[in-house]
Amino acid sequence: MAVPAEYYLVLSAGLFCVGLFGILTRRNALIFLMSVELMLNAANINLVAFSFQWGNLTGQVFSLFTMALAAAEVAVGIGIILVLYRNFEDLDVTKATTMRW
Amino acid sequence: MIPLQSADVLPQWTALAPALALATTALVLFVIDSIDPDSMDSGLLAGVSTIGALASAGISGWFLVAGTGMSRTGGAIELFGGQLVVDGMALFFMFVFASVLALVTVASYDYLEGQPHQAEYYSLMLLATTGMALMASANSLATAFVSLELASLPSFALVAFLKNNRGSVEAGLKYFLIGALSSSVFVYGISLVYAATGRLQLAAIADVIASGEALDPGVLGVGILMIVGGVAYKTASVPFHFWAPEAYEGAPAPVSGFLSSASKAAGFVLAFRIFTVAFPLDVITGVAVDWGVAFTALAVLTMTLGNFAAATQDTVKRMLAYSSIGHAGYALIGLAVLSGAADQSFALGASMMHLLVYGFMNTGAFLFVALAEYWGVGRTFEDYNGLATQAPIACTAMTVFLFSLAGLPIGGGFWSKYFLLVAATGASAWLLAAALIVNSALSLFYYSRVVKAMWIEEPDGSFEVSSYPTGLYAAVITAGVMTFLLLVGFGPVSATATDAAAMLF
Amino acid sequence: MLVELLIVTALLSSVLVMLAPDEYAGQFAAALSLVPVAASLWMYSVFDGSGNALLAGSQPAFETVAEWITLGAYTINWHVGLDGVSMPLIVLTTVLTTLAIISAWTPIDERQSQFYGLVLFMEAALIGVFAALDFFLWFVFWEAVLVPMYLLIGVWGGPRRKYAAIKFFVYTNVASLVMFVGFFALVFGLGDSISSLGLPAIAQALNAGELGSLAGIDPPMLKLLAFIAMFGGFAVKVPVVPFHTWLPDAHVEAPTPVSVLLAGVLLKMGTYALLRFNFTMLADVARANAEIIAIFAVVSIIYGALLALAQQDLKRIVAYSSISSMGYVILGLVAFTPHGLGGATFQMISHGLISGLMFMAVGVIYNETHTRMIGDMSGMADRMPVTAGVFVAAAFGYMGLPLMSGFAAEVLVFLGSFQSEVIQAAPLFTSIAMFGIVIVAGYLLRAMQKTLFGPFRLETDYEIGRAPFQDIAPLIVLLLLVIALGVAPDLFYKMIQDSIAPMVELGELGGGA
Amino acid sequence: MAGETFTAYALVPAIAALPFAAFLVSLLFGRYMPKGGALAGIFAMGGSLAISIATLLTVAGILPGDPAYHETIWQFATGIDTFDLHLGVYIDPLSALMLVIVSLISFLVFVFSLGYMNDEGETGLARYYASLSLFSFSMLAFVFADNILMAFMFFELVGLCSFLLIGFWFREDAPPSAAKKAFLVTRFGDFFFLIGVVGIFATFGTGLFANVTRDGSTVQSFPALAEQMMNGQTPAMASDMLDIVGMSPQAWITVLGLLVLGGVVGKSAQFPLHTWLPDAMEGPTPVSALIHAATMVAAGVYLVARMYGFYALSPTALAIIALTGGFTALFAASMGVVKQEIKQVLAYSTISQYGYIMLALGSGGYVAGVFHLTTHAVFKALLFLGAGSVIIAMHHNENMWDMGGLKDKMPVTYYAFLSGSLALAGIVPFSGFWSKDEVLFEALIHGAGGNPLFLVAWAMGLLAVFFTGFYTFRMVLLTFHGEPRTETAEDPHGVRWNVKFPLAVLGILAATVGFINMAPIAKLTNLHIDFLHTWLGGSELVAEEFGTGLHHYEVLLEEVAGVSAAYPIGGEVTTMLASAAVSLGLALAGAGLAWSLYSGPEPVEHTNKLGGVKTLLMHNYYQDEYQVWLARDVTLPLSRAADRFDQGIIDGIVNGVSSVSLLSGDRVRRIQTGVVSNYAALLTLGLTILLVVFGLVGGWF
Repeated sequence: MAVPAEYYLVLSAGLFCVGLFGILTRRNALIFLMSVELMLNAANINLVAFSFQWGNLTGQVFSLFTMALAAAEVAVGIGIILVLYRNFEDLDVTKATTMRW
Repeated sequence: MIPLQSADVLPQWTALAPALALATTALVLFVIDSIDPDSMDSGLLAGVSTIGALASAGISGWFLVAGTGMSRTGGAIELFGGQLVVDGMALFFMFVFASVLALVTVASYDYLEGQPHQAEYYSLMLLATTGMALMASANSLATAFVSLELASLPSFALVAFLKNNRGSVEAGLKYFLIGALSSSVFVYGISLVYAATGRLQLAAIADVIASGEALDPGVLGVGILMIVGGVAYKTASVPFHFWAPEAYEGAPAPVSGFLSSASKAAGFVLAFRIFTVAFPLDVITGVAVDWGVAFTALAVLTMTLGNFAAATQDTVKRMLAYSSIGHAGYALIGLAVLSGAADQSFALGASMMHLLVYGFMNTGAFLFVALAEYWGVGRTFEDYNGLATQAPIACTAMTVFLFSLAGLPIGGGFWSKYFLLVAATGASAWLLAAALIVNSALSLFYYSRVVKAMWIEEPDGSFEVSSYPTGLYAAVITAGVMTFLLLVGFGPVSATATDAAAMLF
Repeated sequence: MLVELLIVTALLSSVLVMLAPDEYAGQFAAALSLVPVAASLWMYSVFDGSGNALLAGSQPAFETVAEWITLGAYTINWHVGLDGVSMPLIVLTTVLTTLAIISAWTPIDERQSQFYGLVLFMEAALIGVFAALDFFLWFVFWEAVLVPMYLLIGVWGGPRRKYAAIKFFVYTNVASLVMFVGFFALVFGLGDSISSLGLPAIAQALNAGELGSLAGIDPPMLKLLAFIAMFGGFAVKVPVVPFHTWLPDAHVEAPTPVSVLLAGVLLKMGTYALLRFNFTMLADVARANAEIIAIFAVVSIIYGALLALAQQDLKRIVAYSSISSMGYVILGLVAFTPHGLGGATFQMISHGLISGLMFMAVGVIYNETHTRMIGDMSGMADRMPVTAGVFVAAAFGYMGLPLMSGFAAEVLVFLGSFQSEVIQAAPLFTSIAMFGIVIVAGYLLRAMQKTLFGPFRLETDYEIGRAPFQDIAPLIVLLLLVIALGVAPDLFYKMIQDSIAPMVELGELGGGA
Repeated sequence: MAGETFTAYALVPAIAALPFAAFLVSLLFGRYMPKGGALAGIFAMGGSLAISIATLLTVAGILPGDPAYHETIWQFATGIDTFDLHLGVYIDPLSALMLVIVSLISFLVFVFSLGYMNDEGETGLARYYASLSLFSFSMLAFVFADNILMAFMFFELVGLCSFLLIGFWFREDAPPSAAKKAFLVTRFGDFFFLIGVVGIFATFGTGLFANVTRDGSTVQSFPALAEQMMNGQTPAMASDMLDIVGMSPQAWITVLGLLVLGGVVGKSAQFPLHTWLPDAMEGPTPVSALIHAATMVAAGVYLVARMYGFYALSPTALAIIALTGGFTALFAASMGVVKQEIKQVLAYSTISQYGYIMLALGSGGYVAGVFHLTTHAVFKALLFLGAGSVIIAMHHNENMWDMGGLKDKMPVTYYAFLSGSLALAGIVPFSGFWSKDEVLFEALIHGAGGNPLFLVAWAMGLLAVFFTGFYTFRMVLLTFHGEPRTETAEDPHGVRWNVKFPLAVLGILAATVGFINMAPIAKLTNLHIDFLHTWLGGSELVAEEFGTGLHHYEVLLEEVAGVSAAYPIGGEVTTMLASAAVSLGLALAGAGLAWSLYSGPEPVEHTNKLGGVKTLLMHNYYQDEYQVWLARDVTLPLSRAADRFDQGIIDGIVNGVSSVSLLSGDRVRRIQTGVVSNYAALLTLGLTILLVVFGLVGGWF
């Protein structure tokens, strides 16, 4: 066991934060989507790493599910982003503000 | 009583029949769609969906009466190696989802008149409900996440269903973005809990924590709070509620009703099970985090924000959206008071009852909005002026919904709201009780604004109700009658919910 | 089953009237409402209850118990029954409802079927409030009253009706919630000693000293806090100064028949609940804080009367005077003497009739003149002699003229409170309270002098004539009732005494807390 | 007792019931009846008078029956573990006498009203006769009331009737205003009375005036219980009450007595609550006669006499009664001197005369008080009816300066009026002389017996005699003598039998009724012709069983209240004669002064000679002004201030709470900016706060 488990936690946390940072700072819907993918993968790192740590495969299997769902999410997301572009002629998520308060 | 799912009567897997009925109906709809993709025959689609929904509701109701998965018939039925569980609570919520679905599909028959892609609409709805049904029986964090996504992804599409309507698209976008963010928070939380315990199955997690084998409490604690975040998103609770006002306002009104009632309830059932089974208070307190405190804070903030923001809205639909946030706050009381409750199963049961009643009265209210949209009545309170002179029956139903939402004894909302107050009092949660009182007063104010507009104000004559859509009317009136009947016949609901909740402790 | 019959009849009538055409709704509603009147009078005549329905050794009349809903460890029963306190109130409710319906024939000229339907619905709820012996059942009816009242004020009211209706609605609902929390704190404090939410069970357990602590609050403190919450809640309904401000607005804006019911019956819900809850269940707390409660009562009496003196609107005058009159009820209750408690209960009935009478009389004048401002009219007695005569009779009834029910009620309250050993300086409080009878004479005489007497003067573009018979008839009936009860208070007072006598000693030994 | 043989007592309730029936008949059918319902009233009052006389004769022992009678007629409110309230009849010499007076005067007033109202073509006659009947009903029931609560009830009803009758001409401005004032001022007095009633019930558990037998056991009256309390045998209930109020029996009895006195002062128009009475002249004149002679005003002092056994226990209360009476007698008489309207003069004379009655009762002269009550009832009714006759003649002009010379044109009225005036002024041998003289005599001897306060009151009363003589004859001279000063006075409207008949009856009575108690003659001659004294002394039954006899009072006065007699001028007879001579002298002096000033054919006003005093008197010592000031400039502004406080502060808070809620609601919803990135940021922020707070609390870092 070369790398202590805590390091994976730090790595995944870092990745999670990068994703979060992307969400908070970027306005492009596609980049928003990518950032979410980063965050999901941060979870995957944990799951895979600790699956090994605890000696069961549950985590690894679950990470496969997560990836599949991430893909599905992207599919739905792209669809929504498409209609967004059609209606607002922009991919900027901050432009769609017809409803507020 | 002989258990229904004993070897002699029915096989074990049939306990999932309500969910299976929904899934099957979704597939049937796909088949219909593939046979005739351009069909605009909404009658067939809505009919099939409704039949599926009613079948699901019927089966879950039958199981509830028969005692499937209840302690009196041998306890919860675990399926697929404990990944799913069917017990009273699961069936209770399946009944809620299916009933709401049935109302919504009936109403959609008129609402979607002339819209393309109806088959997709109905199958998405059925799939989302299937996801919710699975959420109700999810017994592991893995199935929880998967079913949550199964419920969420169709919902995103449903909200954005009116793809040429800017509001609908904007709502879909916001719902989707916040939803994606929240689910990544949720799954990250799951990964942290897995990191700390090495388990995903709920009961196993509790065992590990209880045995003291868990890793760093900080990791576990952060994981739990992130799971709190995940369910807060699904239940539209502060601070994960931001999607809700826009999504409910922008979405087609039947979808709003569906989401704000069924989807919210699904979030709650998930929360009930995860927190009482995986992180029981007696195990978790002192080790990682007393989530009761977290939920108390969220409950107070949620009901306050929801009601205060609702009080000054200009449009009815958005007011209902915020009120829906407020009701999430009420339902959270059940979780929040568990630590101090004299009677835990009653406290949790009160939340369950509230969600059931809420399923009818809130869906009904949104469907009335759908009716108004169908007639082309405007969105604001003023636009509803004098509506009662033209549609007295629908307005009576709407009055029942609103006053029931406000907790007046004209609908079942009275019981559930006061039961929640009883639960808060019983746990000596004075803060929650006080918040409930203040917010309830405010809610009375804004709900009665609609009543005032409909009944008291003079119509300005700007519209004429020309037709009375059968489907919408049927749905609204059914919801109204159900809401009223729940006032009189609340006994079985109360007993079932309390019994079902008791199994979690 | 007779109580159920009453409620169901009223509910069914409500539905039927709602479906009736507007032109006949009034007559139809009046005819249907005679059924509860007859039934309640018959019940009165065969009434065989004894004792206080909430206390041990009692035998409520027309009692039924059936299991309904479970609330955790408790059962919510359909439990109704009448004792000497509730029976008169039910008669009051049915009679006043019918008279209010008749008095609505003239002023209500739109959406009649809805109006009368709501009135009948409210009647059902009011009967329920007075008959229920289970907390939650009672609470259902208690809250159910709000809905028709809100609509009745809101739809058929005056210019500021929306403001008044919402104020009434929200204010009284908040009060109910506060009261609710206080009550359930007690229920949970009682723990296992009760298994249902029946009011008798709770009252008896509390008086037997079964109360335990709740969340570290020891029983005496818990009782006090619950008392405050419940008193506050009911004080809004009564209303007790300073929780009264919804009342004048509600009265002024409400159409007259609704004012009649609001003042005549709805306010009694508050005092009835005080009697049942605070003064029966927590009698020891009431005794221990009798002076503070007496101060609330006296302030209500004097302050309410002073406010009435400053008003120009006839309805506002009567509204404020209702606040004043309800103060007597509180004073009588807190005295814990036979005549105090009995007089207070009798005052509920009496004030119900007299304030109804006053509002109706004001309404009849308003129907003809379309103004209620005393500055606007003068010498109305010249044009409306019969109305004026009844108005004078009503006003004197309100002032406590002997041989009218108000006098009997007030004198009994004073007799009871004067000799109270519960209130320190009871004679002083009573004497101050009695000054109310001078002020009430002041404002009512002033109102009469300015509106009824003097040379006739009112600018109208039509001829003001005599009021139609249908307007006058309910007035006469009420007046006769007021006189009958004033001459023979024992018609109700005997059964009231029978029911409140067990309350006199309540809480004397500290309730075991 | 009852049921064995028929006695007049069985009919006693009918004394009140008959006028009540007349009230109902007049109210409901009056407008369809001839004479507007007057006949119903006349017949009813005739019946009442007959039964009253029969009752009187029974008490006197002339008709068969006991000399006193009690019956509970109506259970009012039943209490459990507490006292009951009931209505009952109590007949003893006092109430029997008063019943006759009241029913007689009422009867005559009804007859007179035919002339005053019907013949003058008034409208609203049914209402008039109904009110009048109700008035008689209330007063008669008040008189035979057996307990103080019943007395209070009918006392209040009397107030109602006075309101209705004073405000009879409601289409004008002044009468309703006067009616309101009368009711309000007396209500203010009744406020104290009610406290007293409630206090008496709360202390003694009964309000009975006399010890009676009910259900086979004796129930003691409250004066009897109070007497026991003074003797140290405090009943349990009373001692509880004494503990509550923290007073000695003596002090508490005094307080209760004075509280009841509040009602007396109000109704009997004693200072300072007399202001309503002159205004009450706005009512029809027969009503004034009824109010002043026999009903409302008499009710007050009758009440003192009725519960004399209670007052006799408290020297303080007695002294206050005497002083109030003496002061009022003088005070009112002085105002009567300058009035210009005939009814105003009579009004002030009424106040003054009731002052005498109070003076008598206060200073221990029970018989004198009742005597003056009797004579005054007769001569004041006469004077008012006489004035009414004059007013008819003068076409409802009441100003005496517009009259003059009516003597020859209306002789019946004149001679009757003169008889009444002589009685009022106290000229021998008219009735007023005998009674007033006895009043002053009693005050003098009891004052001399060691109570200087009585002497002060006596002095004031004595001085008032002079003023009385003056204003009485000023009135007579201005009205009837001299030359007619206006055209109306030259050709007055004639009056019919229905006016003359009551005047004649009363005129004769005014001259003669004094003979029932000629105390000075009796003393001088040792003949037992002081019939009233004997009458009120009552039989043994009255004195011992019921406890309302004169001798009992005298014992109480002497032993408990310490009122004793002394004769400053020689013996009893000489003192009595001296006293009579002085008062007669003063009356004659007053009359003489009036004669000298106003006797000529063309009398002129002399009031200006009084200078500043005239202004003071014309303004009635500014009593009205300060009471109006209290009502209009103190109470009303106070109520308006309360209203502003209520609207501004209390309601302001309520509305403020709702505004603040809505405002904060409006702020809260601004969080929802519509920009999804902000949502994500806020969501993250929320989650971070949650993590940080729980992390810090849980010690994860």
